[in-house]
Amino acid sequence: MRLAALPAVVGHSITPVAAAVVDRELGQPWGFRVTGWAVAALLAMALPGNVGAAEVPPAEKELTPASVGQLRLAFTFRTHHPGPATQAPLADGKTLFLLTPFPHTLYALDLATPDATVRWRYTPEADGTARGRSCCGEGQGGMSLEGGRLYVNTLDGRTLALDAANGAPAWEVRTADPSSGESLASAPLPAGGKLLLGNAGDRFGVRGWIAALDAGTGRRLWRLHSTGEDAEVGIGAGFRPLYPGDDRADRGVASWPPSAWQQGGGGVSGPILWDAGSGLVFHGTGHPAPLVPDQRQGDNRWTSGLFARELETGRARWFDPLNSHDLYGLGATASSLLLDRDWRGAPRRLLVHPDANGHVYVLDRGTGEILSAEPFVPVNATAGVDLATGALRRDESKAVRRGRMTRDICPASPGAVTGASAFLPETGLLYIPSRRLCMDMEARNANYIRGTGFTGANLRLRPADGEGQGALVGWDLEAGRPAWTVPERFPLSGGVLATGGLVVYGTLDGVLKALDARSGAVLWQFQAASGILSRPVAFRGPDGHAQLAVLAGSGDGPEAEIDRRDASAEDGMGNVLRDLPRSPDPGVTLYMFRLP
Amino acid sequence: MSAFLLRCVLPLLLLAGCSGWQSALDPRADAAQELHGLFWLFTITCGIVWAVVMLVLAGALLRRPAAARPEEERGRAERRSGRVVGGAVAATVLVIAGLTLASFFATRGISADHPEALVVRLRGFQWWWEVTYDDPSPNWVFITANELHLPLGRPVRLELAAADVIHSFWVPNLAGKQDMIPGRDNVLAFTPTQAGTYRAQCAEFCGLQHAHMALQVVVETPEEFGRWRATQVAAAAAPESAEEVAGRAVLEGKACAACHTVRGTAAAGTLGPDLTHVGGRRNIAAGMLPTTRGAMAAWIADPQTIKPGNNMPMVPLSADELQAVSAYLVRLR
Amino acid sequence: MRVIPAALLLPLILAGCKREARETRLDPPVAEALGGVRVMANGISGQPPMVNAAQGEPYRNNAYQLAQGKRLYEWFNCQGCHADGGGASGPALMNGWWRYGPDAVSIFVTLRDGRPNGMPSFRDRLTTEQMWQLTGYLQNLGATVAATAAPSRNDAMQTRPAENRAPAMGALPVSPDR
Amino acid sequence: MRHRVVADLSALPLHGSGSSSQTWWGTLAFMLIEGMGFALAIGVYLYLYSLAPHWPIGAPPPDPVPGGVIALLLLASTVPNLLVARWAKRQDLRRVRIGLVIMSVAGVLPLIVRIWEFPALNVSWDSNAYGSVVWLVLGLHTLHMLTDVMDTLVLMAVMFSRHGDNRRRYGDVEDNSLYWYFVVLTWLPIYALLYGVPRL
Amino acid sequence: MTPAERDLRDAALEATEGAGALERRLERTWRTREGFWGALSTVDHKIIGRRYIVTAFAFLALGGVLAMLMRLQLARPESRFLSADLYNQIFTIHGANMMFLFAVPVAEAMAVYLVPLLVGTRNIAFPRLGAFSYWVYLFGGIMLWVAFILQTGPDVGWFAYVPLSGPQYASGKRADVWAQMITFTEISALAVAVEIVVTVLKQRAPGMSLDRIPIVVWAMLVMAFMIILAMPAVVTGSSVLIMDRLVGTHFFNPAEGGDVLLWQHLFWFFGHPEVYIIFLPSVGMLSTMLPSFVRRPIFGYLALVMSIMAIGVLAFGLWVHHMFTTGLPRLGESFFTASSMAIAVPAGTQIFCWIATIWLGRPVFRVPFLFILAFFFTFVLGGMTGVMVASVPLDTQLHDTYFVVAHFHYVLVGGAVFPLLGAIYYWFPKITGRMMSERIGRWVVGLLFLGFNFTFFPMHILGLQGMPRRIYAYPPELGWGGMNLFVSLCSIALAAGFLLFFVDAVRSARKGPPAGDNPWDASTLEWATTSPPPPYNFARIPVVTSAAPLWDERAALPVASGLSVNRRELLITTMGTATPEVRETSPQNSIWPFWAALATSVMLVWSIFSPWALVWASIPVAITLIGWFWPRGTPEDDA
Repeated sequence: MRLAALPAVVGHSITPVAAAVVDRELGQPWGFRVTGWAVAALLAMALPGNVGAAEVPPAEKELTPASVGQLRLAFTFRTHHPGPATQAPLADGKTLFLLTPFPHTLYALDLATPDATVRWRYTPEADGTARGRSCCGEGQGGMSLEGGRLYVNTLDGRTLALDAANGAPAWEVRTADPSSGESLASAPLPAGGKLLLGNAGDRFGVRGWIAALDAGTGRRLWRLHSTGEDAEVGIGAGFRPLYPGDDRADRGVASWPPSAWQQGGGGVSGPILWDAGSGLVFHGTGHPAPLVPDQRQGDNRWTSGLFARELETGRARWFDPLNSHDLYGLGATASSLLLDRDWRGAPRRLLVHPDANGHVYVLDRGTGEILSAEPFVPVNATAGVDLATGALRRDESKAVRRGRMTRDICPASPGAVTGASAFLPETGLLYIPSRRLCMDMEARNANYIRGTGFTGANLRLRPADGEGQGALVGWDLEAGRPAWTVPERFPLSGGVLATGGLVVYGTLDGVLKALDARSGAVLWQFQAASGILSRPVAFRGPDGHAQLAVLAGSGDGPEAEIDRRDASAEDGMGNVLRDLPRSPDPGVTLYMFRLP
Repeated sequence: MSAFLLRCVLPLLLLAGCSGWQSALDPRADAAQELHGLFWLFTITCGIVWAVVMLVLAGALLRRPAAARPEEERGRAERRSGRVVGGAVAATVLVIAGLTLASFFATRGISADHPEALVVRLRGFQWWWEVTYDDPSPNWVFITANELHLPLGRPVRLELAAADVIHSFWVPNLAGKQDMIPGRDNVLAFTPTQAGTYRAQCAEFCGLQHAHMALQVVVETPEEFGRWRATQVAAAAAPESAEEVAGRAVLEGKACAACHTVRGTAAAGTLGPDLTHVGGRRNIAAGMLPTTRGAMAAWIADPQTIKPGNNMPMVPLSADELQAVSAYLVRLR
Repeated sequence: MRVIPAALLLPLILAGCKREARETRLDPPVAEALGGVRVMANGISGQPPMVNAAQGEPYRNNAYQLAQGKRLYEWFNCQGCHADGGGASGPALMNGWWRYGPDAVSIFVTLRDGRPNGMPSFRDRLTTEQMWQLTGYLQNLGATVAATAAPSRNDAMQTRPAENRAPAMGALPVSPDR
Repeated sequence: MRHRVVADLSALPLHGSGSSSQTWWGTLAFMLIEGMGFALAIGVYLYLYSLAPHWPIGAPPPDPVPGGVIALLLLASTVPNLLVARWAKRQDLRRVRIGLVIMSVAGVLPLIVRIWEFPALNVSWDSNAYGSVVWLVLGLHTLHMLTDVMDTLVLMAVMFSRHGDNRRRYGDVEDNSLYWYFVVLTWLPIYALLYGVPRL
Repeated sequence: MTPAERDLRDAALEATEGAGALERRLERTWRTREGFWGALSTVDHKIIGRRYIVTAFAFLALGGVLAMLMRLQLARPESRFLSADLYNQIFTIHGANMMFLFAVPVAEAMAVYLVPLLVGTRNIAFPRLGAFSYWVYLFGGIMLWVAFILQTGPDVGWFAYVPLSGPQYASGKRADVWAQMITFTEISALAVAVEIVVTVLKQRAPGMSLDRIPIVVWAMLVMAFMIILAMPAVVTGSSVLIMDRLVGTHFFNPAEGGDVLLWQHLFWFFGHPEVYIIFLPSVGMLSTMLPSFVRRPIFGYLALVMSIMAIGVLAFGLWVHHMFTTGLPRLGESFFTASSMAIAVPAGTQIFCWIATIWLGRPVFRVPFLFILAFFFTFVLGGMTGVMVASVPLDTQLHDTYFVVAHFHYVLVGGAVFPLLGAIYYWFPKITGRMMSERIGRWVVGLLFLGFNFTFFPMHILGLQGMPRRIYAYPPELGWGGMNLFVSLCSIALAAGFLLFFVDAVRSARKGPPAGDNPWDASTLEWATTSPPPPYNFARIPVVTSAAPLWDERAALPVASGLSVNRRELLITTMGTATPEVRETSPQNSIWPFWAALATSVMLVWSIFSPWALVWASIPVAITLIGWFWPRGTPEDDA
């Protein structure tokens, strides 16, 4: 409906490019190319009757609202990997790096050649058991690039460094233990000669931690937990508690029933941010385990909140308990942004954090003080945030108790936002890929068996009132309210790219969209052959033309083995994704677009 | 008449002499005391009524009315009987009204809820009891099973819930019973007035092993209670002897850990009773066996013979393993 | 005249006895024999122990054993990973698709030894009897036709038709690629 | 024991109608039983309603149109129902036959509409207790409609057979008509309940 | 058939055909055909009633065997005689069997047999429904017991509380068997209730105005109305239970908006009236028997009738007293305390009237009267404990203990079974034409009375000592062993009493001394005809002139003539004054009720396994029902 009404063109841009794509079979286990014809055929299957004509503006090299219509598919790169692709590709001008989901293969594609030949390929050793550890829309490892080195976290708990030029491994260390349910979900962060990374595994009752490795050797410098005694958490003299109560000793133990903190979750599964200026790193902690709150009375420090730590020692500076005694398994690991700008008339160093609980938090990142917290999706589980205590005003009727069903909790686990948001200074808008979902939650007894799920909740998701299960929210940071929203039929899972007056993101049903960053109007869209769970990336190619790359692959192929007749499948997503069309080609595929 | 004596007086004597650790006639808390008084009020009143009725009936049977009486005399007798019957009905109404009022006031006397009561949460499982002591500071919250300790003289508020089917919590010596109903919350409040050990038993049919679902209530001085509570909050004692170390290894490595928690070890299952201080409890298997090393070993070796149908499986263990794990468990005081 | 009802009754009696009996205790030698599955080299399928057939496959046909299996399915966190229709980290078990084979031996071996893609071994967490109970239940969970002895719904959140309503056949449409 | 004849009953008429007919009383007794069944089903509905924080549970309110059509059809059917009873009282065989044909149609029509009413409830019986109870109430009423339509059809067949012209049969027609009123009258409160309460 | 034959009346018969012609003609019209099919197709209320009574007592005996097994198990602490599983099945089936297959059916059975005779009519109303009712009852009972033999006996208690009986915790088909057994019993009970209501209201002998109706008939009428109003509740309950278990509805699932207490409300809304459904007929039978043994009319007829009605009404207002420990709001509980205790007033009124009757009369100590005395002793005691359990606070101690077991056995055995056994001794001569043994009867009374009281009185104390109900074992250290052993030993005396009763009944039915028409010199109409009564009950319909017609018309019973003799014909009278209104035909024998019952049974049993049974198996049900109602062209159909 919305798609058909728009002037944006889908597919017509393919044919000229397709001729340029070389039909060549590489004979690799996971990757080979398809011809443009095949892509066209797939697209025709996926999106019939949606080709319109549009005015083609004069060629530009920059990606802007004016030029976006001219984006042409340059090539596609199919890996045939069945898993969900959550990690965005990386580009350094000449080379594009691509990390497939677990079991990982790392590709380096040469952008200088017209058909982007594979420069090198690296397949780390894989521990198959880790496949059963990835979960709940969390990522499957990740990579980052710093100083000609590629740092990779694998899902099965390895961290390795490679030479970006030739893929030669520099070092590899074991950082997480998959047999306990632990995994690495996000990319390591190179910061000041160190490599920061955190574990995932809240659902398995794994105790969360963040660690710093020596970027040169992989040696562990420090590792600090999200639960436990102060020494283990890194709370000491430098810690400035924000709220009364948190100044007491060993809150990571005392705010739990005896021993419960040992399986308490709070994994650092989201991105870690580094503020070089202040020498602080910021990270969210995951939800406490298990989901059923009755088995973990108390505030459950230091889970479901934001930490500021000193890079050198890891010692905590402040902690903001966003979801104290997290009732709904939300965690606070959604990605944040560090912004230096005027806030209500004065310049401030801000940390902006759209949280899973449906509020955009604006914090002073030096002190942790919450400046504002306003909801960006329908929220009924809480009635706002008390800025004085940082606590959510909870609605008692939405409390979760063992043996009971609580209906219509908005937002739903795993949260109102899972992908990365983006900000454009020129518009002053924050672009949040939101999930407009509510849930029925039934708390059950959670049984701890090492290496198996430690959850204790049945979830059944359902769309929130209003249009769509997702929306791209253009959030006016200053005003604390949405400037506009673009409703989406399915919840948004991947991140948002904001560049040059454009907002680009992909959807679960495989549409890559570019919006006008000011108005939210859809300027361009493209139907991929599979759902998009990752963030698109834009960069300037070796030829100086703007390029746009996105990794599609929603992992809903036969290997996913989800039966959506079960409303609790995929943590309740089964209930809302029943009418999600199956991907014509579920494998992980890179789509590369280029301005001519 | 001797039959009357035998059948009515003797049982009354029996009743009067009834005491025990699971008896409604031996009240040891305010609520049970109130009910005890009410019980005797009802019993005596009803006994008198019953005796009067039986006496009148006996009179009617033993009476030898004249074979033939004049019509008018018969009529008089009818009318007189009518008045007597009317009077008896009126007396019934009065007695009934009195008893209704008495029970109404007794209810009011019992259901008083105290703001400073000790809050204990009880959950009924097929076929055991989970006991959770609540506390404002979460690290003082602890879970135990099948044994309830209460401080003497302090009001207690038991929050009752069911984990599976309906159970009913009943300590006759302390209070009347209250059902544990899935999807509903019930509360039982009373104040123990005498120290001692009492037995509670599930009173609502709850399946195969309904008969073996008991709980012990230990009423002790506040000091003793405080000590007990401090012990319970602590993690399990570390094993000392080699056998105990081996026992802990069995507990952690075998199926035990999948269902039971022993805080301080890797065992953190929540399906069965918390065993952190199982050695300090008087009984195991919901009141079936004493906590001795032999009974513990017997129970682990063959729970399905001792309590058929209960949810504890027969875990195949070697003789050494069985020895070790039972030695370890009874040491967990 | 009298023979016919008797003849009708006899199979009923035999079927009924097996389906509804409640054997709460398995003799240790039998339990040990039940563990004696012989698996093919690839770890899929094989020969079930004779004692299972000799007992009349109680774990597949007996209502009590199936109910036990259903209880264990939730208690031992199968549901946490697999839900019924596929969890956040495990494949669906109700759709009749089995990565490692649908027969009892394959499922039993999966439970006992684990599988390379993340399925942990429950060898030291479940007894042989429990693994058989779970195996029987899982076969019913993924069955296309509901057995008479199959369990009913739980007193819990409604997520799908219960086992005794043949979920894999289902009231809901099945997409053709399944 | 010796007898003395004090009365002769030969002059009494054979078969009565209305309150002097056994079947009339029997029909009334069955209506009482089934009315109790309806009352209990409605009671269950209201009981669950009183417990639920939100009603309807997890579903939009039902669409009242098909049920409304049925209500209109049922109300309209009372006219031929009245007539057929009157004709039966007059023992007018031809008209009773026509009337029963009309009543059969009038009974089948709402049953056909009911096929659309179940989906219009917007909830499945296995979704939650609300779904269960609305299906129960509607199913119970459908069962009564179905049985009475069957009854009407059989009666119609009897009236077209050689057994038709008989005072007992006419009495049966009257009782059947009485029962149809019961079916119609029970629908009205049920309709109000099913479609009104979720909109309160 | 000539026109004259078609309308042959008895008025002119004896003049034309001589003495005995009337009886011959009536015999031919009303008789039951011989042979197997004749037995299956009979609609004679006496034959059906007799079968009903015999079947009910057979179930009593079976239930008694179960009781003895339980006592054997409980004789020692931690006994391993029965497994927990078997014990649970046994106590469930004992309760369900006694309530649903004995107590209610036997009350109906007595009504089916006695009511037409007591009101002076030739057959019960809708006799084919009566035949259907019996077969459904029989098949339901057989289903339960066959299921028990197949290890599918319900094990969830006769009250089948959810969630224990619900889809999750009651695996297999055991609970479904219970629920469908309920449906069987309810169908048969409702059918009989309708028959009784119509028979009493419309078929009374001319002159039997409301104030001349025997009290037992009043009791049966109130019972029938109570069945009509109470049984739908348990049918609703058991149906939705099966739906929860079979098709996944959520009536009792708290997670999806259902409620487990809903079951208890539904069940006890039926379950409490059920107690009075059992109790009232016995009260009625007692009131009707009593005058024969004190040689005077009952004292306080009006008060007794009003009491029966009051009990019937109040019975519906106190179901919650079975739920006092479920944590319902206090105010509501107090209301139900008051209403529960209020029922003691009409019950007391009855007791006082009976005592006054005895006081004013001259007792004759025959066996039925001895049963009445046993009733007084035990029932009044049970009533007193009833007052105790009606009090909310006391009930929290007494509920679900052996105190309650004792209480309701006192009420049900003392209040219902003792009068019933008296009634069997009393009406046995009418049913069989032979007397039961007075000598053995005294032994029976003695054994039952002593055996019962010694068995059940100690249970009060056991309950107070903390022994809960429904436990298959108890630990030795609680000290319940001695008293339990005593109880178990005494129960042997009780069982011996019942055994002796059965022996006496079987023996007397064959060899007892012939009774004659009216062996007790009783006053009600059933004694006006022969023993056993002829198929047509009365050659001529009696005309009633007083409440004790046989005492007040000793010389010759006034009767009315003029009903057809070659066609089954009844007299319909007005509801209030019993003035003759019309003649009405009564249906011929038919095999169709049997087939319909069979088809219904198939449907109900099948629906345990598949909901589609209600679709497919309803087709044979419909066919058999059409066969039942389709006119056959008999004189009864076409007149």
